[in-house]
Amino acid sequence: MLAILKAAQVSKIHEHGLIFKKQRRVLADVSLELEEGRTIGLMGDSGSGKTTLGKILAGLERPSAGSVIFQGRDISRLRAKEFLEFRRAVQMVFQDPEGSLNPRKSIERSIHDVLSLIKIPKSEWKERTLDIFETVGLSEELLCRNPCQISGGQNQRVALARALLLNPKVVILDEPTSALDISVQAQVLNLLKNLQKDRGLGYLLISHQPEVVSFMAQEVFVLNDGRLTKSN
Amino acid sequence: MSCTNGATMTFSGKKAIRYLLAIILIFSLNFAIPRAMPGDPLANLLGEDVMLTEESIAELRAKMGLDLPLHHQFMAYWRDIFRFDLGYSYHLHSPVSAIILSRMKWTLLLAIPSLILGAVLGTLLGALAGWKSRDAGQKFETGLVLMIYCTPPYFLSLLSLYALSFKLGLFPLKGFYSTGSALDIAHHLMLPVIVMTLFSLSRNYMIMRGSVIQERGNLYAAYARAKGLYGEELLFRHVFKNAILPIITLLALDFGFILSGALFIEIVFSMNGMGNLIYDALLSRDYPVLQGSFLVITLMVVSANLLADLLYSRIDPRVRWQ
Amino acid sequence: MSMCHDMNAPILQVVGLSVRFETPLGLVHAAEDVAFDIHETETLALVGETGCGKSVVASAIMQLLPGNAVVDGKALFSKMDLLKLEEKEISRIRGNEISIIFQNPSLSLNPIIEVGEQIAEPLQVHRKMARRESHHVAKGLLSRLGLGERSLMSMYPFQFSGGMNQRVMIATSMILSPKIIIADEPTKGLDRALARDVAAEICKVMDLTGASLLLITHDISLAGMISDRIAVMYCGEIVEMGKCKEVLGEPLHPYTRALLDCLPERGFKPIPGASPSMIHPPQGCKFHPRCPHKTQECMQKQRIRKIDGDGRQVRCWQY
Amino acid sequence: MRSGLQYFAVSLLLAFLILGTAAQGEESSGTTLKIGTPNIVKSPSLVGDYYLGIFAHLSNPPLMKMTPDGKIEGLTAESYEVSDDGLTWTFKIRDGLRWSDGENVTSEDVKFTFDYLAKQDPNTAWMKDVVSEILVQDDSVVFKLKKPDSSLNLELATHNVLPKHIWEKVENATEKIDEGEIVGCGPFVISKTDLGAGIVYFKKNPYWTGAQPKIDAIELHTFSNMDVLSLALEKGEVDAYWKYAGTYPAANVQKLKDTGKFEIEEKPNVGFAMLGINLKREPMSDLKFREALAYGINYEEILKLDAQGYGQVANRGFVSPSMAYFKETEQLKYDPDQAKKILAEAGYKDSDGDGVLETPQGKAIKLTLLIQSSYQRMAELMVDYLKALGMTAEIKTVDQSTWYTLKESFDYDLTLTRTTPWGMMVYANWGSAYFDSRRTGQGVLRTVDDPEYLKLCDQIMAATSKDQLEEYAHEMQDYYAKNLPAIPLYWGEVITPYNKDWTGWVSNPLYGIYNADNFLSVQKA
Amino acid sequence: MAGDFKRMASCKATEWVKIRRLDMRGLRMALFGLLLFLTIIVLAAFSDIFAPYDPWNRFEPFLAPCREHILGTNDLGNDILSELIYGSRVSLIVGFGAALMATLIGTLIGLFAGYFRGLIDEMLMGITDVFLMIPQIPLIIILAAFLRPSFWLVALIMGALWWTSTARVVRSKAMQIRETSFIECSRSLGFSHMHIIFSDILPNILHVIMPKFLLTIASAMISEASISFLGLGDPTMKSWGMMINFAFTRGGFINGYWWWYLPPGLCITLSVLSLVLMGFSLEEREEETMRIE
Repeated sequence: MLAILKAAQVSKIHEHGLIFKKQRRVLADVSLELEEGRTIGLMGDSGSGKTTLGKILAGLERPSAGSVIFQGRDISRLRAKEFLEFRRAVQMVFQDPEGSLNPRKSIERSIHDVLSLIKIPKSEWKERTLDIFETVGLSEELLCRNPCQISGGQNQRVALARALLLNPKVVILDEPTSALDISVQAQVLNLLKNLQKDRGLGYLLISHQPEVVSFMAQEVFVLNDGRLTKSN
Repeated sequence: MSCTNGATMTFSGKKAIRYLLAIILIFSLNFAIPRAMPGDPLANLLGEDVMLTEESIAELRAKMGLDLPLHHQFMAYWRDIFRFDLGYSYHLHSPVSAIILSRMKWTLLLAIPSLILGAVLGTLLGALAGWKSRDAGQKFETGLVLMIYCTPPYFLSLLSLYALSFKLGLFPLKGFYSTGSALDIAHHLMLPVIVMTLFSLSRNYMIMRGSVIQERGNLYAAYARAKGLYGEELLFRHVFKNAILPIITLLALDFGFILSGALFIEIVFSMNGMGNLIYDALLSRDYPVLQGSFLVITLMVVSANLLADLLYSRIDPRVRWQ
Repeated sequence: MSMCHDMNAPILQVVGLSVRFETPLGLVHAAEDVAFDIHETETLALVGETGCGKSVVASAIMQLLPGNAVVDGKALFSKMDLLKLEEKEISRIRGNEISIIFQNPSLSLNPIIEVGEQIAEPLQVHRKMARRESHHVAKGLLSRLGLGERSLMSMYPFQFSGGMNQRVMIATSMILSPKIIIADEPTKGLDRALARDVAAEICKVMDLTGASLLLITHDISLAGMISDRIAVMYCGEIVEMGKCKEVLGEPLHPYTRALLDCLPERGFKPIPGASPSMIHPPQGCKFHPRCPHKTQECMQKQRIRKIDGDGRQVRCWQY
Repeated sequence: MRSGLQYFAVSLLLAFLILGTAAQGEESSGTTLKIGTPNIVKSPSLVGDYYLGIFAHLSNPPLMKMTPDGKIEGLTAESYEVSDDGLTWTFKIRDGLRWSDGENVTSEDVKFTFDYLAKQDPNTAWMKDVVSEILVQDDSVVFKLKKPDSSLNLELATHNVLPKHIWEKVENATEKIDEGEIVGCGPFVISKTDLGAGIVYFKKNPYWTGAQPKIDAIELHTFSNMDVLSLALEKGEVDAYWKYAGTYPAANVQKLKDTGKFEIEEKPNVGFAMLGINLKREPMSDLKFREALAYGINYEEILKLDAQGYGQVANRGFVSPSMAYFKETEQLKYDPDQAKKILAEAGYKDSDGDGVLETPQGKAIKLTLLIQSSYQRMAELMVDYLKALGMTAEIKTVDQSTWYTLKESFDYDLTLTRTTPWGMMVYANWGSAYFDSRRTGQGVLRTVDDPEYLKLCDQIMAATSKDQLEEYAHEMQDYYAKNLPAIPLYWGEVITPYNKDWTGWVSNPLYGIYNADNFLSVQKA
Repeated sequence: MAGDFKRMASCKATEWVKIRRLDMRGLRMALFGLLLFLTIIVLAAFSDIFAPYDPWNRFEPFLAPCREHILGTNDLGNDILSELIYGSRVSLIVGFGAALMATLIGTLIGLFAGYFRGLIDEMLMGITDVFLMIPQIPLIIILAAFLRPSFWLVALIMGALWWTSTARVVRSKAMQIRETSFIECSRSLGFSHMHIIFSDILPNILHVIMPKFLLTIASAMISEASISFLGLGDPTMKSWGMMINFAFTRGGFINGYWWWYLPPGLCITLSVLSLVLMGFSLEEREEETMRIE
């Protein structure tokens, strides 16, 4: 199968200071390929650059060297419209479940914001919302609540629902369950597995829990000191 | 904010650049503002009921360099600043630097004790008030301080002047001194210092109170409590030091504010300090004095800020080590 | 510890502890009818998921709850009811006879005070020791813990990693050789390897001081590793308690069983449904809406069933 | 700990209080007359500072002085003569005068003073235009004039005489700062100028040979706050009040009277508040319009509100009765109906019905009333009166220097301002300094360029006989009454309160109680 | 980071309480302030109804309080109660004008600096530092002196100078919020910068801006009164500071006409108090909820 998203010799150097710059290498020549319907696990100690790699792949950060290839094209060369397509096709879900949603907006508004972003006519909003809620296994009554009034697992599901509204091909999961209780972790992991089956999503699963990675991923990589190695 | 390896150089270098920039900009502003004012500066060289001929006007204008183009004046302005020459006040018939020097010491005599007293009493009482914010007595005290906080300084000065100096005759009516002896000066300064102390106390009190209320909710405070500290011991061993951090920066900024407060207090108590100097200069449009005063006050505020930064980094290791 | 105690006389006895919080949305039932004993040198683990009230129990014992908490019940410690003590009296016990380790080491330490001073502080507060002397003692303790090699004393919490700070907290908690140490989620947010290190550290401290440990954690495997007995909490109640091996080996309560099934080694089998609201908890057994074996009785009433003399008990109608 | 802190705070405050109240000022020995004044000395520069210059009339007496009945007599000069053509003035210097450092006062000193000041002091610069030469003849000084100036003697009552041996070394007179003793030749000399304390100290001139003063020292206490000055009077911290060309605020008088400790001297003020009119603009250039204005102002009310009734409604002849050769002209009258009638007759109508009158040319009358902030209250009244006549007026409040600038560029319609005694008397006298368009200066309006008026001014300047002067003076007052170049709002009074502990006060129309005669006669009761 | 700091700090005792606890005690003070402030606003808005007389009408001057004139009359015979009621307008307009402008500028600068970071942040904060170090009151007095008589300008100058503390607070909050994952989520979803700043960040810092806004109104009101007291205010407007100024320059103080200078002084204090009460209790309440959330 063809890789949808590729990291080609990506390096990242963090710079500090405005005048007297200090440099720190976070990633060095990392190459990685993501395909539809497959999960790649990414492990590593804290501070090994896992999240940075995820953000680079999601287009949220720029690599210092190397490139991110989306459907065969370097994303830094994409025109605005094509970049938007890439942006929608590659979504990211973050670790912190309670911080994933704007605390001042009701769940409904958070969903509606995304619907208006992808220019869905207002008349279809309700239908779409209920649809996606069913997909991620949430009940309608949560809609009028605020993020602080629902549990961490539910927050994570809403975040996932928002990402799914854009019909992504690849979802980068940054420690999606490490802040959740084990019972909720089990729920979310199973949900992710089902979604992959139904929608053919490609996952990059970033986690430090080997059990989680081995449960989800077909292929596991380990980041160590900015360098990527394949794990057995 | 994890730039732990951004060296100390970066931090102080950035600060230094900011301060330098601030000084340059404020000094330039200082040049521009008086010149943007309407009214011929020359008219202010003379008193009331003076009748002048055209020639002497032109003569004086040339003498003051006012016939030069603006950019020449600007260059001259900077040249003079580097020579610590703040110009000559034709109104007060003295070099501005000499005038300011003679006035500033009095204003500082008023401002610095007030600033220190206000800071010490304000933070201590404010910390206690924040620590026991639910206590009825503290609430009453906070209400009292709040009233002072909300009263314009000049109104407070006027009322206290009226009640304490005139009605009760406890303090002299005006000035920094009459005979000039130390006791006499202390007597004259007493009431203004008290008023200004109250005024700066009320500000520090409210800030410190809020700061303590905020800090006491932090986990380290709960942990300190779990270690067996309680009451004021907990406040002064742990919370106070953390809560005072925002005050330090504010104190420095307040320094400019205190000097401004001194302006009103000096006017009410008829004290010949910087405040009255600025006020008089303003009414008579004495540009050199206005400019010079601004310059000096700005320098003082900037150095107070610098001092606060140093102090801050002494107290907060997080700044020192970054 | 040289004190001579009957092994059966518990050092801390919690009876009928319930904690409620008054909030604008209603009364939150954070803990209800919690009862357990801790014996000398014993480790009891309080295990449960987020929001089950396990930390509230620890805070309640130490009187560290916020002002809107209403606490009922008893916590007997050397013939005193800790819950009824005045702030001044309990503060003599805190850190001295019972010390606590918080879950956020980096935030629990005062960011602008040297670590050494913070470790030595209990000596100054409780023993009125001079600064210099207390630092000396602290330094000695650190080297006994194997942390003496670095100039740790004069460093600040932000210069350390979370694991290092956790060690500082552990050192602080043991400096006065307390009778009980409460560890509230000591490994939360730490990497697995680090978590194991910290756990080992705690065990070492227990050996050194002979203190009893109340371990509060969501990490079942950690609890299994270091505790003698285990109590599983669900929605403010202890649903099952007993010897560690027995509870984990043959869980009785359906919740304990479901929870163990969620573990990675058992294949992430999820429990259906979500934790109930703490404001309007279900009638009867609080697990019944999610329980596959629920009966009519479960929906109305609860029952605590003691299984044998060893203190094994379960809150379920099945037994 | 907490209560300890609070004790600490309270005791700190108490300590301050006790320390403060214990430190009452020490008494100085001898009898010291303390005069409170709102005239602030800004700089210890004898030549440069306006008010210190006036205060120094005591230490460096001018050639001339004004007597209590308004005549000009010799002070440092014993006597003077004027030639028939009015171009040569000879002043004989008094014998036996000595500077406070022991040197004799000579005619050389006088000649030096005026040669020097004409060059150095903007206030004396007018001499360059008037005086062609100053000569010394034995003990006399001779002023040769370029053109006649009948008010030269008055001018010379305002300029201090300086010791040559001190000032000839001073390159720049206005920049000479001296906070210590200043060498003078009056009965008292300035011993210290303490701006910090706001006190100018005078001590006796040890070489003074004239009549001995009955007091040992004088202190001038300056107050920037009038209320504090009033309080100081009441508390007995100062013995008398003095303000150059001004009065004690009428609103504060009753309070002083109630104490029973004060003698309140009330004298007609030569200077007064007036409504200045920009004659160069429509419709103010129309005499009919000015007539109407004059009838539209409620003088009684202004007198009551602004001066608590201390004064009288002025006449159309402008100058006050206390001036020489006063002529009784018609009194100003408040008659709004008359005012409206005059306006209507002169063609000022509200033709578009918006409630605002239009000029005969059809322009709506919207006036700008230019004032400095101290005239705010009077301006509010004025706007009200104008409104009653059917005109709109906008108050434009500016600071002093802006007022000068706008006044100089005639950028106003009406203004409220004040004349001073000196200003009324100087130049061609009778207020001419304020109106003659050929004059310049900060307080002057210079709005009149009517040749008739200008000629009158020249004639007065050249007049040599008293009869001539009286005739011109009456002519000038008639001119004012007829043409109304400005409207006096009321003739006020100079209220001077002084403590009954002191007697023997002497005052003159020019400087009130601040004159050498007074300080020689005043004594502790 | 401070935000996470507090959030995590709260986890300990309250990990299970997912609702905001409202501090009713603080709110009671805020409510009192609000009531007081509303009263003043109503008085200002309907001055013509509440004032017994036209404040420009002249009666007998220097009347002591009596039945016809509850607070007596001033030197011109204006009814002081009516002046007082009309005077609230100037104070309020200046206060609101200045605070609106300051808050607007401060919020925008703070948001952009905090969100974009880097060079923009450095520049904006550099400017803020400069403004922070300008001795403001003297500058305001000077500018007020030559730009008078419009009090609108006074408000504008204050607004142009007083945004700094708002900017700093907003910036630090924006920086905290920027680091939370919902902002990353929004970016990942493809929302524009402007949408993120104004729809995601701004609502989350409104609770910080609001008390700042109220406190800025309060200090603007004090400054207006101070400037008027110096005689540099708008003399054609009846304002409280102007009333005190007249009372003190026209013998009200010396003659003990307390009804002339005390009421405007008290009015200033009370209206500032009302704002400060609201401001401080909102700020403090904010800290309380931070702890609980």
